[in-house]
Amino acid sequence: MTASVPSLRDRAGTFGLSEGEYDLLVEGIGREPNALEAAIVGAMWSEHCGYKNSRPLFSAFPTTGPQVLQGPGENAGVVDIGDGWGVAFKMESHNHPSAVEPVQGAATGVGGILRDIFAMGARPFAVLDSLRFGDPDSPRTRFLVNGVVDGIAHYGNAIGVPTVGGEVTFHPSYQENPLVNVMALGLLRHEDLAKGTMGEVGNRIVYVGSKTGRDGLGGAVFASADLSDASQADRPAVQVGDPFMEKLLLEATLDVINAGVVAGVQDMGAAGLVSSTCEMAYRAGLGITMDLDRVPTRESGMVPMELCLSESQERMILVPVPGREDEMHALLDKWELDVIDIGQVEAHDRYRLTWRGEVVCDLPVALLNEAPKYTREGVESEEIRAARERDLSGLPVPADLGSVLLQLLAHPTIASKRPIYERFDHQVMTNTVVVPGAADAAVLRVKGSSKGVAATSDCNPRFVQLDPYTGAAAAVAEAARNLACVGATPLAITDNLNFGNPHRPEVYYQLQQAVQGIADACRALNTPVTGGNVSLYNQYVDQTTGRTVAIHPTPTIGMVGVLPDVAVRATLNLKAAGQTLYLLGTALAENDGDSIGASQYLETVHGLEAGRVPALDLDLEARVIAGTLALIRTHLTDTAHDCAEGGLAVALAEMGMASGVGLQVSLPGTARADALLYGEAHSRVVVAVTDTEATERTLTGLNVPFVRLGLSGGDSVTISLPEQDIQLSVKLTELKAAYDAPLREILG
Amino acid sequence: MSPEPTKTYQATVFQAKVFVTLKPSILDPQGRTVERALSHLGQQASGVRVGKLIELQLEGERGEVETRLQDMAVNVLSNPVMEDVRWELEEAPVQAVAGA
Amino acid sequence: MSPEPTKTYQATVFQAKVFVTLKPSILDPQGRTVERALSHLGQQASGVRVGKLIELQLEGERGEVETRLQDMAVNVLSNPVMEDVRWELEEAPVQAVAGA
Amino acid sequence: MNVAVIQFPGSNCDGDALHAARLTLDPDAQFVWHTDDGLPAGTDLVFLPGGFSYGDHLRSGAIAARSPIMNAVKAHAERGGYVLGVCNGFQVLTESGLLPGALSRNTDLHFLCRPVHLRVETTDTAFTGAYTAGQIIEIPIAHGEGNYYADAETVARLEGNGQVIFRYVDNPNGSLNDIAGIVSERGNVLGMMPHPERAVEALLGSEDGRGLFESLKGVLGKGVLVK
Ligand SMILES: Nc1ncnc2c1ncn2[C@@H]1O[C@H](COP(=O)(O)OP(=O)(O)O)[C@@H](O)[C@H]1O
Ligand SMILES: [Mg+2]
Repeated sequence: MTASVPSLRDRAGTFGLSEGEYDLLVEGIGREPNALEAAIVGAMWSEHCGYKNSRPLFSAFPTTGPQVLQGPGENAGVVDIGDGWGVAFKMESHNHPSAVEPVQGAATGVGGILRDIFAMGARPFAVLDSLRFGDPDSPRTRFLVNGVVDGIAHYGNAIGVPTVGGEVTFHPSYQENPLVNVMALGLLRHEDLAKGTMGEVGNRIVYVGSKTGRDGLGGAVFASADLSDASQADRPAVQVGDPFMEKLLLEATLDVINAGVVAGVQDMGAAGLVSSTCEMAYRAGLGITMDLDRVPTRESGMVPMELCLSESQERMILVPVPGREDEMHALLDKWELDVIDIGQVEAHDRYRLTWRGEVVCDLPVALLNEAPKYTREGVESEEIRAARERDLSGLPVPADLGSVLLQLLAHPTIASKRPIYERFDHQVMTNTVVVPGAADAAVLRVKGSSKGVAATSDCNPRFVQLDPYTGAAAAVAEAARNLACVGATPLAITDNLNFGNPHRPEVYYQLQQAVQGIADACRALNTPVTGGNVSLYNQYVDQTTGRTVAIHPTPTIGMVGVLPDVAVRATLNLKAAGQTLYLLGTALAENDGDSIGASQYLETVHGLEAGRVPALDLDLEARVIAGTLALIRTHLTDTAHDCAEGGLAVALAEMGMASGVGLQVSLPGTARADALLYGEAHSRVVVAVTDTEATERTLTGLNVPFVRLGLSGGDSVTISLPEQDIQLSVKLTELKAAYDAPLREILG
Repeated sequence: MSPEPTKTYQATVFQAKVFVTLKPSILDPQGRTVERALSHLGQQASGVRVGKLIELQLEGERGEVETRLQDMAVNVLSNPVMEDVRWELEEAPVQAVAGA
Repeated sequence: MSPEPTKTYQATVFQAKVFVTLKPSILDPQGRTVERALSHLGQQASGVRVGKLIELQLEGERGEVETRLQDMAVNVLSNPVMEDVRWELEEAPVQAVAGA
Repeated sequence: MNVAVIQFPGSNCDGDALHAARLTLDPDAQFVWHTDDGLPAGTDLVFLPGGFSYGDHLRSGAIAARSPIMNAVKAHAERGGYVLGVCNGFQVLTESGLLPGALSRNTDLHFLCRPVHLRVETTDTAFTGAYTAGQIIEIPIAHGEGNYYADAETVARLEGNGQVIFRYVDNPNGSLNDIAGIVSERGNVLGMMPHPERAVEALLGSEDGRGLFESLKGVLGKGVLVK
């Protein structure tokens, strides 16, 4: 071991460690670390691997339930859907890489999350993508949107996993810092559930997949002395994904898991070789020794720091069942992958690495995996509080409410996402029963079973910005409601917490509140948290003002549900004329002002991001979900759609446009017309039914409030407010023209 | 039009070639796959890298065309985050213009 | 190994470049898109065509390497239905071999 | 009917092809790995599935077309055996010379996944007997390189021989003459970009692809329809 440079502590920051953390490390190992060790600890204690700012908050999450086969802590969570089947699912962000190089950033985001899924022994069978961009008219946004969409298509289409859903929103806070969150689902038989463990003493540690290059290196800014002679310019700023290699890795990994010849599996993700092997050792409660000389390299002259922390894609660690190493190798041979034995599991508790015959790292496994935890002081931003409490009652109601409808449909956040999802193969694997655009959630069948799996991802960042607790809870509620709208029972969530810099009290406040909101909603809706991902420091410096701009806090919720019979489901398009439309849930707007709070309407039409987020009643939400499911499962309806951005009027317009069947409804009440039409109260679902009597009986029995709205039919959307002598009527063709254009234009 | 301007016009059409290659440190999945495939076909090659060759025609005075070509090659035709770029310029035969 | 074979080894590594272009009669949507993008950026170019540049290293005696290269270029690296192909071969600097 | 579904590294509709074949034609349909040098004895139909064989690197289908199993597939086709290439399978067929022409990038350069309408141009083939001539069917496409090209002479020959059996009603990719699927001169090899195997179950939105498989079922016993 080389003697440590005297200034190692001074440059602890370059390894991602504070001076305090450096001291903690010295205390923990009873000596000065060398630079490699400091870097390894820095990587393991980073937010991405160690969750040092977020983990303390997570104790609020409910994580158990009869449906949970695997909770947080493994590569992905797993829920039971019955008949011996489980669904592994997880969401992960690739925000920063996508800002630098959108195609490869997004592509490798897909690759990374898929590896998490098949590392569990599950065959990936669906991808959803939750995307946030800045000003839709700016060239930079167009560059990013096109690149990200191409990247997801490039990877997902090629590997052959359908991209079945997602969301895309546009808001200036994401201008320089887009969000690319990708969720993947995989299907497994219970008995094939794999773990990221090293197993027992004596087990071999086997590296499979691509060779290691100088990619990524944890994104940390290392002093050049710590790296090889390769100049900064030679170090790739971008990791390139290879879906073909990943496809081989996927098949190979599933082959060895299904054959029962591996005791542990883990993908190499953030902080590469180190974090994967370190976590596997920790889960086994054992130590390991690995020989870095055996790591296959893409370039010559690579040094331990690079070998350890490279984030080259498409690599896995496999631990064969003792005695079955040859069988494992034979199975892997078919896929022509690099397969190299790089070390073994030891009885000691050390993370020990050798290189050129010397021990270059010798650290306790536990220390690496037990990052310090920080609980900070959160304080709400004054500015945001003031915006929330702004009195909106004086705002004028626009005279032409019909053109407001067109304006909202043409907002890229609401507009049709067809130009995006048509670039994704959403049908490969022949399981996609409900395709993108057809309903509030995607539905996949499970071959050889009557069951269906539904999935959705949701978050309304404007809500979270103005009220992080309610906004985050509302994201969970919306996800559950979306699943109910296709006929699926919500089972569990994965979350992706995208926030700014947690050292800023106002950001920490948002994080704290959002986590609590998610936890409470998950408890109320019986959807435990099975995993998640944290992406902090999403911020940039505005060139003109010099101010640091944090993104809108965006806790994306990915939720999975089950349909007991996939044939019994609903979609959002009106199926026939003459059906009766009902609104389930929150009554139409009551109190002025507040009922347009935090809405897309307020932002688009009045240029205001203000007001109170509508109150969320989780008990009501649960009843609306139960009511919607009851109507679908008793065949009273096969048409359901929830109300989200743009409120009731936009939801109705979407139901009409999807089928070419129009509707005429009337909204009782004397509340502001814009609130009745475009307010964004939660817990609302529109259904179309034939048997009104049975419908009303069912809803009453379940204590679900409802309003009879009107009838389907005609070729326009006609909404009247009889008590206010207001009527708007717009032809479906005109609505569709407004709705279809914006993304087509952005995507060139 | 008089014959002189026509002549000038012909003299100032250039055929440019832009070669875009991945930076050496960047993984080239395509090259890797092609290399493997060649070896399965019994044809040994190593260090296979797949890049782009962009051909285009530019019109103007040589110095100015060179500046424009450099600008295009660096800022549009290649992605400096991942790629290296070089270019060549030569006067194009007249008929090439018509083919444009 | 003895020094002689090593020397021979070094002398017979060739760097090949294969240029694959679409036949002139074939429409090149990619070229057209690049052309349009350039023109949006105020940069005029015409006749833009996008082809491939495949770089590889081959080892052996020149005549034999040339034959192999031609075979690869014509039979694998290009598709005669749509593409034209040309190639260049030059002795590679020794260090290039290691980087492969 | 005995069906063999060829798997290349990077095939990703192989499972879909097998599933559809088992559902419609042969409950015992089998996978065959690309390095095998022979087909299972008694193979009637070789199904080259969609996907991204070898990552679509170099050219789509190019590397797969040169893999060992393709010699056996060629021999099978020469004997008059049936071959169905869908999407990447079609690309493999053109790259291997079993069908003329080539598939280049969609004119808008983007991958496109959507249901399209096809016109069945002739029912006089082993693959279309169960349809009616001129019938419009809905089958999904999912490709980025489905733009059919061949020189004018070849296209004229294809048209003259009635080898164009599926044509797009609304051309999504720039294919010459709206060509969506062609058969070999003898009629026993079909290449098509749309995915009939994705349209054999009502649950997934369309059953219009069933006709193709049912046609094959019909011809087999008769041992005809290879010209
Ligand atoms: N990035 C995307 N990728 C794939 N599908 C998407 C994407 N964005 C939206 N979609 C799909 O488009 C449809 C409409 O999306 P959205 O407007 O967000 O609906 P909602 O507000 O009802 O959730 C949904 O089916 C959704 O899954
Ligand atoms: Mg939405």
